[in-house]
Parts: sequence; C-alpha cells; structure tokens
Amino acid sequence: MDEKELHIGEHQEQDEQNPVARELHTEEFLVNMGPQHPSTHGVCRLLLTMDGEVIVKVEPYIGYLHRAIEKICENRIYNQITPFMDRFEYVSSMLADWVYALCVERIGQIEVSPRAEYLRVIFGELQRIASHLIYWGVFAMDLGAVTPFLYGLREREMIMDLFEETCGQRLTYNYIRIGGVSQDINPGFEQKCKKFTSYMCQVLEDYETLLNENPIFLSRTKNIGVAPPELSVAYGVSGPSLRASGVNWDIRKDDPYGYYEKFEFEIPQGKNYDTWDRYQARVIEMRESCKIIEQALDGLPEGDPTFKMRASFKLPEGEYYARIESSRGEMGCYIVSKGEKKPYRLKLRGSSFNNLMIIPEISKGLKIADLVAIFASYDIIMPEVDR
Amino acid sequence: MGMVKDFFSGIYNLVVGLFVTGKHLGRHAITLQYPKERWEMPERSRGVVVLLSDPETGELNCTACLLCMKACPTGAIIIDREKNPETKRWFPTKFVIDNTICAFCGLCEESCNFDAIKLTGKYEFSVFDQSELIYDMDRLAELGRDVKYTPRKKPAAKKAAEQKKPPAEGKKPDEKKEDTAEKKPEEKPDKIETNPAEKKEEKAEASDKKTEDQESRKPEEAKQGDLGLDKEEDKKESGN
Amino acid sequence: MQNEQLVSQLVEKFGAQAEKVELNPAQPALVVDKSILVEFLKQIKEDENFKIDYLSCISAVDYLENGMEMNYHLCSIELRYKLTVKVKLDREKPEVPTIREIHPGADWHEREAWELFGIDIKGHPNLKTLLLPEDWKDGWPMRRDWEGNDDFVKMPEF
Amino acid sequence: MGVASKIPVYLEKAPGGGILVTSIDKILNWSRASSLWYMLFGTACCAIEMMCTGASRYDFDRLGMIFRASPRQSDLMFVAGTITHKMASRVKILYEQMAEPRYVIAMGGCAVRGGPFYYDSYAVLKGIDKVIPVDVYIPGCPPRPESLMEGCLKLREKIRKEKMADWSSDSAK
Repeated sequence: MDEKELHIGEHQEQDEQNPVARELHTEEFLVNMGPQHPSTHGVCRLLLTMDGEVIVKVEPYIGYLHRAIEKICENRIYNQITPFMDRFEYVSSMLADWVYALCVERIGQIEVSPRAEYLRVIFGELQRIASHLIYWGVFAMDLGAVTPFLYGLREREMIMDLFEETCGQRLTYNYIRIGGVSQDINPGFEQKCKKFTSYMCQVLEDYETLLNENPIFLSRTKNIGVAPPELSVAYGVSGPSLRASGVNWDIRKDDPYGYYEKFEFEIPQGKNYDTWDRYQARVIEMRESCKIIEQALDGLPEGDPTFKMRASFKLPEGEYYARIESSRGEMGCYIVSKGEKKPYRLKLRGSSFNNLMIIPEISKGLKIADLVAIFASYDIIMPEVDR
Repeated sequence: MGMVKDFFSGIYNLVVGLFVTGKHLGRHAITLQYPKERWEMPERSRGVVVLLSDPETGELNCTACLLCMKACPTGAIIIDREKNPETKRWFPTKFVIDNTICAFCGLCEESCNFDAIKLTGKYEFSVFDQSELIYDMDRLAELGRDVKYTPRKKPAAKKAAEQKKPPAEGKKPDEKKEDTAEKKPEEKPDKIETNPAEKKEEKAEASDKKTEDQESRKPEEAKQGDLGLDKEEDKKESGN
Repeated sequence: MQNEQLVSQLVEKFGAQAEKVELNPAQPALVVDKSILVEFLKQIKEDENFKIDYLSCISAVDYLENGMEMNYHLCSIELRYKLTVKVKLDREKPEVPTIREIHPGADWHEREAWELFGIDIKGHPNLKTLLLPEDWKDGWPMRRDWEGNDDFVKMPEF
Repeated sequence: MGVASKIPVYLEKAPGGGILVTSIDKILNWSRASSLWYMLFGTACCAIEMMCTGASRYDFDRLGMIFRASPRQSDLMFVAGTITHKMASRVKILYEQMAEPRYVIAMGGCAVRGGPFYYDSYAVLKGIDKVIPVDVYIPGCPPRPESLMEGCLKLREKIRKEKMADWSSDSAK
C-alpha cells in the first residue's frame, strides 16, 4: 500500500513540473486485459488500474481453466492418473508425468531401473528444450517479432517427431509411468537424438544473432521488471525466473531426483534480475539441456526400462511431497495415501501459480507494453495455475 | 562523419541480411502439403481406436473381459456381453467407444491380453454431427478390418484353452512365448486345469487376477512386479 | 540425515509446542499448534541455523471425522533443508491464521484452501473466489463429503 | 435489414432468378471458403497444436487462413481446449462479436463434449454446443494438426454448399 502511494506521489510530482503533463493529468481508470488476449498465454484476466499510460495496480483473475484435476484424480486408480497429468501441464507434459511417478515411487519405495532413469532424463530434457522453444518464439512474438515464432516451432517439431516415434502422441505422451517408462526406445533413436542435439547447438547460435543485438528487443527487455532475489524468494518464484533473480537454486542439483547427480551442467544466474536475464537464462538452459542429453545418451545402460504395475495396486499408507525442476520451475505433487487403490488427496503445485503472483508486484509504474514483456518473460502457462 | 559510417554499416547489415535470406532460398522447405501428402505415421501412433478381428475367420478378437473398460481413465468404453451357450465363452453384444470423451491415452490397448483393441495411426475423423462420434461395434470392427498388427504372446491359460480347438490364427509361437508356456505350468499348475470358460468368467470379475496373467506374459516383468506391494493379497487371491 | 538433525533441533527448541511425525524419512514433518504457527514460521525463517525461507506449497487435506489439516511445505534455499509443517484443524469450524506477512507467496494458496475446502484464513484481507466462478454457491467442492451439483456427473464404477 | 435480407428469397422465385442467385452464391461461397480468417483463441492443450498448425511445418496460410487477434475481423472461431463454466459466458460474448457469416469449429474432445473431464469434474462445461452453435466437430485429445486441417477442409465443403437464400432466411428469423 505504501509503495503504491509513494509511486503515485512521485508521478504526480513529475507531472507538476511538466506543464503539459499537468494539463493531461487524468483520473485513474480500469483496463481489462483478457481472458481472451493473445499475450496472456491462455485465459488469464488482468485487471489493470491505470493512471494515464502508467500501471498503478495489476490484479490477476484466474480460474478460467480450472478443470478440477485434483478432484478427478481422487476418483481414479493410480495408473489412470498419468493421462490427467499430461493435461495438467501440457507444454511440458513429460515432466508432469515424471513428478507424479516420482511421488508414487517414493511412497511405495519402488525401484526404477537405471535405463528407465536415463530415458527419463533424456526425454525430460528434450521436453525442457521443447518448452523453452515455445517460450522463445512466443516471447519474441509478444514483443513484435514473428520470425522467432516460426523458427522456434520448426525446431520443436523435430522433438515432436522423436516423441511421437517413441510414445505415439505429439502432446500428451503418457510415457513416464510409475516404476519406469511405458515403452523402450526404437532402434536408431540414439542417432537421431544426437543429430538433433548437435543441430540444436548450431541453431541456438542463430537464435542469439537474431535477437541478442536487436536494439528494439534490448530496449524492451533491459532493466524492465526487475525482481530482486529477496522478493522472488518471498513470493516463491522458481525455475529459470528465480535463477535470473540471482538465486542459485536448481532442484536438479539441490534436491536431486532421477540420476541428475551423474551429469555435469551449469546453472545460469542473472545479474540484473530483469526481463532480459529471464530470457537469457532460458536460452542458456537449452544449451545445458543439450549437454545433459548427450551425456545421458553416451551412458545409456542396457536393460528393460518398462515396468508393469498391477492394474489396480494398493499404495502403502504414507504421504510425500515430490518436486522436480520443470521447465518453468518447481513442479510439486503431494499425495496422501491411505493404503487404497485411489489417492486420498492429490495436490498439484504448478510453478506458474507462484510466478504469476509476483507480476503485480514488479509491474507497478510501468507501461502496458512492458507488462506484456514481463508476463511473457515469466513463461506463465495457465493450466498450471488453474489446474 | 557519423552519418557516413552509419550509411556504410547500414549497407553492410543489409548485405548480411540478404545473404542469410539467399542461403535459405536454396534449402528444402519443411512444410507438409497436407491434403496432397501425408506423413507416414509411426507404428506406436495413437489415433482412432479400433477393434481387431481375426484375419482368417473375420471374427472379433474381443472376449468381452471388460479389462479395457476398467482401465479406461475417462469412461469412454462401454461393453455389454453375453455368454455363448455352446462354447461357454463371453462375447460382446455392445461395444461402444465414445470418441468425444476418449483421451487417446492407450491404456486400453496395454490392458488387453487378446489383441482385441488397438489405437491406430488414423487421425481424420471430424464430423458435422456430434452423435456420429460415438462408434459402435460394427463401425469399430470395420475400421479395424485392414489394420495390420503383430500378435502378442498370449497367456498360457488361453493358449491351453485354444489347443483343443482348431488354431484360429496361423501364427507360430515365438521363443519367448514358449518360455512363458514352459514356465507357467510350474508356477501355477492349478490354472491350466481350470475350465477355460470358467476362467474367463473369473477374469472378468476380478481385475486383479487378470494382471497376474499380464505378469506371467512377460516373465522378466513378473519378477520386477514382485515388490512386496500387496504381496499377501496376491497370494490370497490366486489361492481362491 | 540432514533433515533428521533439523527436526531434532527444532523439537528441542520449541519443546512441547512442536511434535514430530514420522511419515517418510526423506521428508520430516512437524505438527504445530495453530496458535503458534505464525511465530514458529517467523522464527525458523529468521534463525541463522534454519533459514527456512521458501514456501513451496500449501495443501489442505480433509480427513472427514479426523478433522482437517493444513500442510506447509517449506525449504531453505541456502541450507537445503526440507520441512513440512502440519496444522490440525477442527472440521466443524476450520480456521487458521494467515502467514502472508512472513511468506507473501502464501496469498493465493490460502485463498485456494478457503475456496475449495472452506478453511477460514484469519487475517487474510482478500478472501474472495480465485478458481471457481464468481457466482458459485454449491459449497466447498474439494471436501471429501461434497455431493456434487447439478452439473457433476460421477464416473460409473465398472 | 428485414426486407434486404429477403431479396434473395424473392429473387429466386422470379423467372430466371435462380440462375442469377446460383452464380452469386458460387462467387460468394468461393470467396468465403478460401479466405477463412480465424480468431486466435485457445484455452488449453489444443491451442498448442493450433499454434503448430499455424507455424512453418503445417502452415495454415496455404489454406488461406490467417489468424486475427480480434473477433471483429474473423469469420471462424476454433474453440481449442477445455471450456469451463467460468469461461463459457466469455466465449458466448466473443462469438456474438464476430461478424456474420460466422463459423465455429470445436477442436478436441473437451470442446466437443467435455473430453476426459466429462466425469467427476465440477467445473467443465460438457460441450461447447450448449453455448454456441458448432459447425464441425474434431475429436482427438488433442487432434493432430492434420486433423485440424481436415476439419477446416470439411468446413470449406460445407460453405461451398451454402445457399444465400437459406442463409438470409435464417438471419431474418
């Protein structure tokens, strides 16, 4: 409240110095952005209180995609829940499958075969690249560039081909199951995957030459939407957005799951905590993901990665909060099991839920165009918010 | 001076840009000209669901065990069944797949032990009327008529039951299948002796029991599946 | 092991107010009384030994006759601790103090708990619908004994 | 509007009017069918597939379909994704803002009839046709880009068969 008043005070002071602005000073008014708006990435409604062109207050209204997945999951047996996890986070459904499988495995003390763990890492990282490619394209498109969108989705289609060959679907894979993966990879997959990663590394250079020196892009991202580390931590921001705020926190390293301890990769960290850093963190992550995939492909052990769970098994009593590093941040799954065939309670934590909460805080005093850039830079995906 | 520099750097940038454009001119376009050309769909592709039938007799492979109905996470499959008084085997009288609520997750295909249901690579089925999307048994069988599939290993119990009848499918059992068949009688000898028709009835009622068959189908998996999760229950139920 | 130490230290420090729950060795949980919840979270955030400053998630669970429960999944960014703080609630009149002052990120999580479970968040300034339609009148849908509204179709048991 | 919209109906009854109306119909339908501008409106999973269809691999522009951000400029609405009760009224508003003749394609199981969220969900609208009229239903979860294109081609067939007289008598009602 204080900040808001402070800000308005400043603004008015400036206005008083400038005679034209004093003439033009207007009453505050409301602008509705969404629920159908191309740059809200889904169905999010932002109610903006504007003072002229300056944002005074942002109030997000969510729930337009609330599909009650938690309620549905309470009424399904454990094996049937994975398809709903795909739809809980459709931009990186592989990782959503993973967090659910991880949670059930930790409660049931189920061992996963090494090959399955490696495959999970490979597909998880491919998914991360695919998700960041959408981010890259859409972020640039929100700032007015169309070419990156076409470029990003072109490369994403290659990943989709790899996925479709292995799991049979383009978007809802249902691949990472409890105790393993649904099917082994086809022969020849490794070569294709290696070819893709080397191609991807080349293309990332193209990407950087395309955007990184563009003066319009720079002026719209640098020093816009600064989120200091304390603020980000307090609001529970996670993932690349948190790392761009200068906090060294990656669940893959700090609370390891799968076989991530075995791989070497670097965690990008921002210095200015602004929109540019958030963008840059993701581009660097794509490169690191390529590295991880290559390492995993080199060390892929033999064996059978599939694991057939009994159709309706009973999970032992217990509860666990599992979390993984999804492409947007911490994705959590909390299951309370009472020793039945169905979970007693299943709670999903989407990273965008918390990432969206900070946007009102850091977009005060900026213009609507900057809000679009900030919103896109946090990579908000609505199903994760609404569930 | 600055203007001149700007001018030349502008020209340079233009030339670089044109060079990049020129490079792309020679490349092959990646666009798919859809109605004229199509991708070859991968074998695992999960499109429209079909019912498979025996290529020789033309009868459906479905034994109305209701496993797919139980495995379906969205409730898209509805089966009614009857018992044939002569052969004492169940057969489906109604098999409906509601494509409007189907999630195309493939769990029905995985749960099926009899190569009866399959997700194919067909993807063109948009309609003007919503009610046309609810496929009945004839439609599903029609769609699955020309679908090629590699028959899976069958559970030993089923195989034993079919030995009395003329072999419906002229497929040679592969090595793994023989392994399973050899192993099976040692593990659960009582199962072979049970009347196959009764067995099927039991199967339909107890889905847990079915999974044992699944496990026995792949011996290495059965080993993995023995986790201690509900182990007692396993024994109890198999003892019935 | 780190986590085990953390819990024993916490129990030592807070004595009878915090009670340890053995659920999963990898994830220690503490039950604290709702009267000291805010103070407890504040102290473990500011204490140099714990520095538990990151709130991952808040999940409410409805145990029917055994009351309700709020689970606060916390962790420390610097020291890598993980901790779950549980608060037992009365089912007839569930209420819990807000922790927005300590963790601003709890805002929407608390609103969600209020909206779907009917847990009254004391001191929350903005308790209004978050996920459900604005004109929702059918009660608390995530409670276990919620019977459904006109539009709710229960999946048939096969 | 009342009289003007009935002109084709009277014209068709007039001697020789049928030939005129038919040829006008053909021209109108041809132009409508080959430049369907769709509204950029996606809610859930299917929106990602819609984006893919618009991008370089599948290239919607080949069919003369370009996305528009505003409902006022578009003829076609893809309802791509789950529509919840909270969103339903907004979809209706968007539909009403579109200029006639307008077409709707329900893309994916959720828009057709609630999809995987049909059972046990208290928030999902069970079929978008309860709110707005739908021309083509495309099942799938989500449909492949080719399925989406096939649906559009079906819609084009439908538009080509339309008669001005039918349309104007509909709107006069």
